[in-house]
Amino acid sequence: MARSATNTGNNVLKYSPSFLKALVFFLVILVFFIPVVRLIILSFNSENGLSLDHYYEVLHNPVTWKTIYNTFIIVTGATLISVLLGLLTAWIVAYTNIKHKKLLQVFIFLPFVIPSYITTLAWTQFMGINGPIAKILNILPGNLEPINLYSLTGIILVMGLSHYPLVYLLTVGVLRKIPRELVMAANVSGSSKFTSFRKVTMPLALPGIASGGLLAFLASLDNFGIPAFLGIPANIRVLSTYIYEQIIGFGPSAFAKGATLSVILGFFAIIGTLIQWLFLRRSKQFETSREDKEPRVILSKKRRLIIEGVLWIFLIVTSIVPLLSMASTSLIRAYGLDFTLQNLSFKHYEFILFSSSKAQDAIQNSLQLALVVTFIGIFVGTFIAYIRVRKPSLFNKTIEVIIGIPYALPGTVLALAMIFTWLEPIPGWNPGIYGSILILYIAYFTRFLILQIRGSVTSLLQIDVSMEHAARTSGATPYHKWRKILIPLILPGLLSGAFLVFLTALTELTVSSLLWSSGSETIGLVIYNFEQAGYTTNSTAFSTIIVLLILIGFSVIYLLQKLWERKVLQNGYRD
Amino acid sequence: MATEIKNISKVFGSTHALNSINLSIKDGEFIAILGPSGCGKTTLLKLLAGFEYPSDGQIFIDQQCVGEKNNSTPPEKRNIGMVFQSFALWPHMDVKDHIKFPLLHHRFLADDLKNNIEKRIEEVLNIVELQSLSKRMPHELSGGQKQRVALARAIAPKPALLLMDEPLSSLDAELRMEMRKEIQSLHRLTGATIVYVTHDQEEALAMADRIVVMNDGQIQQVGTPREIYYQPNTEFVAKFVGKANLIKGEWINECTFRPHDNTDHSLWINIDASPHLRAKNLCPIRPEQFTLSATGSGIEGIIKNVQFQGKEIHYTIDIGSDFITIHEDSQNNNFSVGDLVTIHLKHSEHIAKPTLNYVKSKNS
Amino acid sequence: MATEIKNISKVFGSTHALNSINLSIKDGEFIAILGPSGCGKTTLLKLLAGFEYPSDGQIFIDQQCVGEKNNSTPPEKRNIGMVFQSFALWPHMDVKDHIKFPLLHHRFLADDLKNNIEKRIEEVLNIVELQSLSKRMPHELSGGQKQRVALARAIAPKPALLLMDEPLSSLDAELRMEMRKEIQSLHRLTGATIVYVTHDQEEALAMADRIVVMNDGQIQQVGTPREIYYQPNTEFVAKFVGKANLIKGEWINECTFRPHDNTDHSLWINIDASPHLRAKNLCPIRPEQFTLSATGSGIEGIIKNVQFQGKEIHYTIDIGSDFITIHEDSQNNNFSVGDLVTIHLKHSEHIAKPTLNYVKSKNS
Amino acid sequence: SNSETTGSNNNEENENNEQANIEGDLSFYTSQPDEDAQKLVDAFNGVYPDVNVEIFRSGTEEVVSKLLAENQAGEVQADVLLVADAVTYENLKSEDLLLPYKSEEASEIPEAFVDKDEMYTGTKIMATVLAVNTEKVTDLPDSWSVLTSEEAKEQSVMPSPLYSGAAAYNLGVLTRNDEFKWDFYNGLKANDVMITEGNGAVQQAVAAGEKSYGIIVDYLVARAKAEGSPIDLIYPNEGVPVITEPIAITKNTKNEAAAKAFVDFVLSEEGQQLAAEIGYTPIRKGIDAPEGLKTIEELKVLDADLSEMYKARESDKEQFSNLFGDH
Ligand SMILES: Nc1ncnc2c1ncn2[C@@H]1O[C@H](COP(=O)(O)OP(=O)(O)OP(=O)(O)O)[C@@H](O)[C@H]1O
Ligand SMILES: Nc1ncnc2c1ncn2[C@@H]1O[C@H](COP(=O)(O)OP(=O)(O)OP(=O)(O)O)[C@@H](O)[C@H]1O
Ligand SMILES: [Mg+2]
Ligand SMILES: [Mg+2]
Repeated sequence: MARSATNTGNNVLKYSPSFLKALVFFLVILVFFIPVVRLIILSFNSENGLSLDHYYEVLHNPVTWKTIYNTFIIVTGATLISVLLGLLTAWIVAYTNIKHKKLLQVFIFLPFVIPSYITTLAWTQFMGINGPIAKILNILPGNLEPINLYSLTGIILVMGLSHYPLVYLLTVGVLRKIPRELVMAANVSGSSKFTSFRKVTMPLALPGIASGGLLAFLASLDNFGIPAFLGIPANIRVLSTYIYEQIIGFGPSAFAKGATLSVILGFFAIIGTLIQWLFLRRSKQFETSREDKEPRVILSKKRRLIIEGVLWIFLIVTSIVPLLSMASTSLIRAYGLDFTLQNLSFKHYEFILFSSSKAQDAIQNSLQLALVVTFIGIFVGTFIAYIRVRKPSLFNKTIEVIIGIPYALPGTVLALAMIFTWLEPIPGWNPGIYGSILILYIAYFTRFLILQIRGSVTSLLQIDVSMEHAARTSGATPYHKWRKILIPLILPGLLSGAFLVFLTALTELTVSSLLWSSGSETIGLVIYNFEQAGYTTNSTAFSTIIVLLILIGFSVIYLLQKLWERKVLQNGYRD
Repeated sequence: MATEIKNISKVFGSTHALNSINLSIKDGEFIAILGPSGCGKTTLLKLLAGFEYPSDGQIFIDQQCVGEKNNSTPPEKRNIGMVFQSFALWPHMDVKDHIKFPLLHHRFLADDLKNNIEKRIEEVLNIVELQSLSKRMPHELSGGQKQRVALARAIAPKPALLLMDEPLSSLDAELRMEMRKEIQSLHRLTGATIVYVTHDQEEALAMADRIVVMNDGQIQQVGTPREIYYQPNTEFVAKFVGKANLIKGEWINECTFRPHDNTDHSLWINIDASPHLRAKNLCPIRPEQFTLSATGSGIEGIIKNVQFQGKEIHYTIDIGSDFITIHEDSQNNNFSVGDLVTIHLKHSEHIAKPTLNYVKSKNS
Repeated sequence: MATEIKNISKVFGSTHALNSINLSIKDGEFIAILGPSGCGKTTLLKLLAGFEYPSDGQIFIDQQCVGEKNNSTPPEKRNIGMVFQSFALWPHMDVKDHIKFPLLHHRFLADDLKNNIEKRIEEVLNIVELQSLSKRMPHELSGGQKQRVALARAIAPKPALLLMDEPLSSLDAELRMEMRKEIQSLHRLTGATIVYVTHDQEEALAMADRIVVMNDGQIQQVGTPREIYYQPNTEFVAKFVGKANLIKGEWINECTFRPHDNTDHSLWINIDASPHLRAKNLCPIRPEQFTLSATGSGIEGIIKNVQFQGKEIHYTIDIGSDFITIHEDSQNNNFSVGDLVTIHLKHSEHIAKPTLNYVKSKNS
Repeated sequence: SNSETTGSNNNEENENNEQANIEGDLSFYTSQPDEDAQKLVDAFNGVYPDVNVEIFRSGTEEVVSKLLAENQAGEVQADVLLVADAVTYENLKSEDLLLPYKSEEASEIPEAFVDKDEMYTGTKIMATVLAVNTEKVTDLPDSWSVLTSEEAKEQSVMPSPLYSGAAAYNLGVLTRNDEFKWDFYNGLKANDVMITEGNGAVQQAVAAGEKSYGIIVDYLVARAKAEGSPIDLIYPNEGVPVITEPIAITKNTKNEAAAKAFVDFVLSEEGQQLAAEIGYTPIRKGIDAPEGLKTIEELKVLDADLSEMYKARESDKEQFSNLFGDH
């Protein structure tokens, strides 16, 4: 990191009230460190005290190595796909003059809110022997067959497609903030558009790409749904599914083995974080950073239409098809019937909207959970991000690593770790946090804070320290410096992070499914319940309602933004 | 590269940054664009580079139209180099990488450079005196060092058209002098066409084959340094380039002027001014053409401001109807603020008429 | 605010940006810091502002230690304003907001300003001539306009200590002159202490009460403009401030010099130089103290470079052992590159001895 | 006092007395679908309004993990536990987590489904059956062997014993039955059976016609069929493995009285009637099975020794994993 940043960063800590520093420190230890440590201790726990028995056993099992190999291939492959797609879409949206960017953006986010089993299901149908791809390939000459999704390739593909919005979201703002003169300078130096991209735009967008890539990487590590759906039929294990197998196993060492594997998975997470640091090593702030929304690449009409066409087809396949398949399932009288007029019915919607009080409670609970966690996350996450960026000491870096781990752990493991930590935070004393909805707040916070931190870090990495200096020589207190200078400047990244926290918290399932208690059911749980009870149609109806609500939310925000812009433009001098 | 700018306008929202500019630049020429802050210099340069589209008009390079409304050859396909006013250094590359970049990518790079990239890097580092800083990152450089990196990057590939936007503004006088010489010798050696934006009239006068004086998005005058300096076509040029005082009075004939405020109503003879100024009954006299005395006849006034400038002292004198600026040798008698003084033309009452002929500029 | 800098050093990695600097600035003084690119001017300013910690030494403001290793009063608690070399404008605020910001937040704001914020904004906009651009965003401004916004923001709250890092470098001569006057009158009216970084010796000479000449992280000389100009203490100061030629020869006595290369071995009398230079057998002669002729006795040489500068022409002359720079009035005979010339001291053989006494600088 | 708590006893006074004593919080961990659990609790509250029952519901595996984690972290929070299969309870029993309790109502329940140590009692019958897609299979089979026949090549689907406790139970039972042994699984493997994570995916695959045959718990099929999905269930004539969703009280329960009352209620006639209404085969003799399902008397049950199955669970899974592993 920049030496100058190190030097100037000292001030930050020095002048922020020291209790704040202590508080954050304490919070991080309590919330993030202890569960991870409990897990590590558990992995050393054996009948004869602390020992390396489980590691010995696990590492001597060829299955473990096969699993690690699979995990490595899948996570790497999926991350690469996510980064490529995320960067490409972000580049197109940020720089070209294609139309309907806002709408495109909504469809890019959709895979994020549609439950992953639905996306996966839609994909298997799409790629299946009777699916449209097979039919198209049949027409074509040659013996082409659609990709078998129940395979490593299939898992990589679906996972990559599910996580690219993470990269997109964190990159698009960064791209817009790269001063166009830096790319102009490359162009007058004679480099082609592509070389300029590779040598200037890409490295400068690294804060976003690396952050997004890291999140995609961690999300792929923890993902259970996709490898379970596609991997179990193909007998492909990854760490997350293997850990689950261990945990539900019988015998006293079940948890310990699960914990041991979780520690191994944690290593992956740490390695991912380290690689990300490597990428960020040379990244430096630019002097000014403004979200420049004017297109930089003016495509001719023909080219523009081609790119728009390709992009929309891609989005139709990745977002709209799963959405439609979900919606059509929810409209059918009974699962498995053909989608014909006489089979259509709104009864599932009627049930969800009018008969099931659980569904409404769940929406309320999840909204509340997501909002509160997002809100607190914005403050804590941005604060930690700030310290991390301005004072990248070893301690602060370690904190970053630890905070990332809960996001990478399979939900079940994290939930168990939460039980270990919060049932009796001090042995013999049960404060009643576990067993109330409070535990969900804490668990979500623990799991998703990293999303906020990445969003904020990404933005802060682009703010030159002179912006702050100028505020301070103008006499601004830290409060005003944040409110009037830093927050407005990092807002896009900050909101991206908050947006990710909100959406993931809203539909979270795996952690909640072990930690919820009466009265605290969440959206994810209700969907899961319907699913387990065999009411697929109800679960899809509920999912559709949630997606629709989110879409309505998007539209409202969009309209408000429009209104606000209009007001500003009316009052402003611009025409 | 011969460049022809035809009737170019550029509008940002409601701001007219450029207003029907016409200019032709000959192959190998060194053109300085001189004008006050915000007059459109950078905008013009960006149009030449191909970063912006003209709102109207056309740009031809070697007879080829490279820029018009909605159509423009991209910068990387023009044989150019550019120094940005804001430096535009890449935060992730060190000094050496900045210089290497165009050497690796410039499409019109001569073979001898292509084969000796390391040598050329050394050469350019030497020119800008950054040898010892070649491994520094931009944020570890001072303002002037950054500007030199920007300069080095632009000149490294020896482009046919070199666009420079105030490339020396952050450098001290001595270094600036050296860089000027380097740029001039680069110009001589490579025969590149140079378009050099500056707000510093000395720089323009010293370096350029021709100067384009701009104001408010319009060209005021185009001409050689001497033309611009001795025969300003407009009040603006007279003031901006020669810092001239525009004295009110009457023109008796083409070279005789009677200033209004002269106490003894004497005439100034052998004076030269453009028809435009004569028509306005103004006579441009530069600060160093005047001299001050405590007594005697001439224009009377009170000293309002004194600035020590080393070899000179700059006085601002209130003559009632106007303020007049005078530069006196600092070795001469010194006056102080508030002193009552008389202003005379130096060299008795005449000014040597320059030998060159009066050239009417194409654009004004 | 009286400021005392004691033995300050600043190290970045392996670069010694500042080397045991000692300086005391009196309350209300206007100090110019002058030095070549990369000499540590900005670094010194940042230490005064409180953004950087000294690696060694202490800074006192009004007898209070505000900065030492690992401990420093934050900038917002110092009564300061600062113009950044890189402008540091906030991309999300328009021009007016930039000026308003310190008026809303500066802790030491006088009550009359606090109660008349809008009026003050208008005032400051007028000073920097940006009235018509008050609603523009930074990216819609030209380089010079940005710099003026940075200036406006710093002066708006009338801070007790105003730190300016090359605040006028992007402005044209005329505007720069006006801004200089504005800054001077601001200094007079508010009695603020000003530390003004510049690489332009004319600016320093014209504005400052005292000038600090720096080179390579060290202070070379501190003194009034006239001291610095007429009595440079070191070779560096002589060259940098006076652009002086350091002529080799022998000192016959304190004010008589025999140059080596003079063809007629005549003496230069009534010459003044610091003991340091005399000890080195060097005589500093500024370019305008020389004059050229085609014949006659003096130092002979060949013209290597001619630069037209409007009222002057700058010649570089190769005298075999050295290069000599001479500024001639452009109205005089013109020489061209390659001409054989003879160099004389102007004003027959003597130079008026300045009336002030020789003051030994504290730091050299 | 046990006699007083029988659900069939309609003595108002007694009941009122009883309710006065039974109150407080009761934490109920279950793997029953949420709605069903809620109905059960509502009905229980109809009798014991002063007991505040807190439900935690999740998959059997999750519930057990949670319970074990609580145990390790300090103390188990659950009072009553109701999850899928008896083998799981054998596991909990060996961890010493259960409270022995012999409910009066248990006398009406087939002995095979009551733990001999009185730690847990079955509450309903869930048979694992053969499901078929009625659009793809017109000729309904009557034997498990159809799955290993040519017809079912690449056309069958089953849940993975590695992820589903119920499937692991079936694995244990079938491999210990002479008619099946490991040969059955070898045959499935040879026929390229698709293995899914759980029963839900099996139901979807068969209902959607992606596969023709599935191995799956009966009530899911019955429900889907009742809704109108093109799916049907078959009880093969070799018999079916059944799981009984046993109920048990945890050892450290803080409200033993309420816990016992709850267990009694579930096993009582009223409780069993409710189960039937919801759509499960009741375990108590003499109560009709819901439409489309067979009663316990009609069923041919395949079973095996529980404690043996418990001990062999991990090795069974491993063997399964090895069998299907070398794809
Ligand atoms: N993007 C923009 N939007 C609106 N106005 C702009 C924009 N860019 C430049 N301008 C305006 O156009 C005019 C010309 O700007 P330009 O940058 O060419 O000036 P300049 O001659 O380079 O000045 P300077 O010497 O100060 O750099 C200025 O008044 C500036 O404010
Ligand atoms: N962060 C840094 N890391 C390493 N070296 C630095 C850093 N900042 C400044 N320097 C070096 O310290 C020296 C002094 O820098 P400073 O910015 O003070 O120069 P300056 O006098 O302001 O020059 P200029 O007139 O060019 O702006 C320079 O050589 C510069 O390269
Ligand atoms: Mg400009
Ligand atoms: Mg500087």
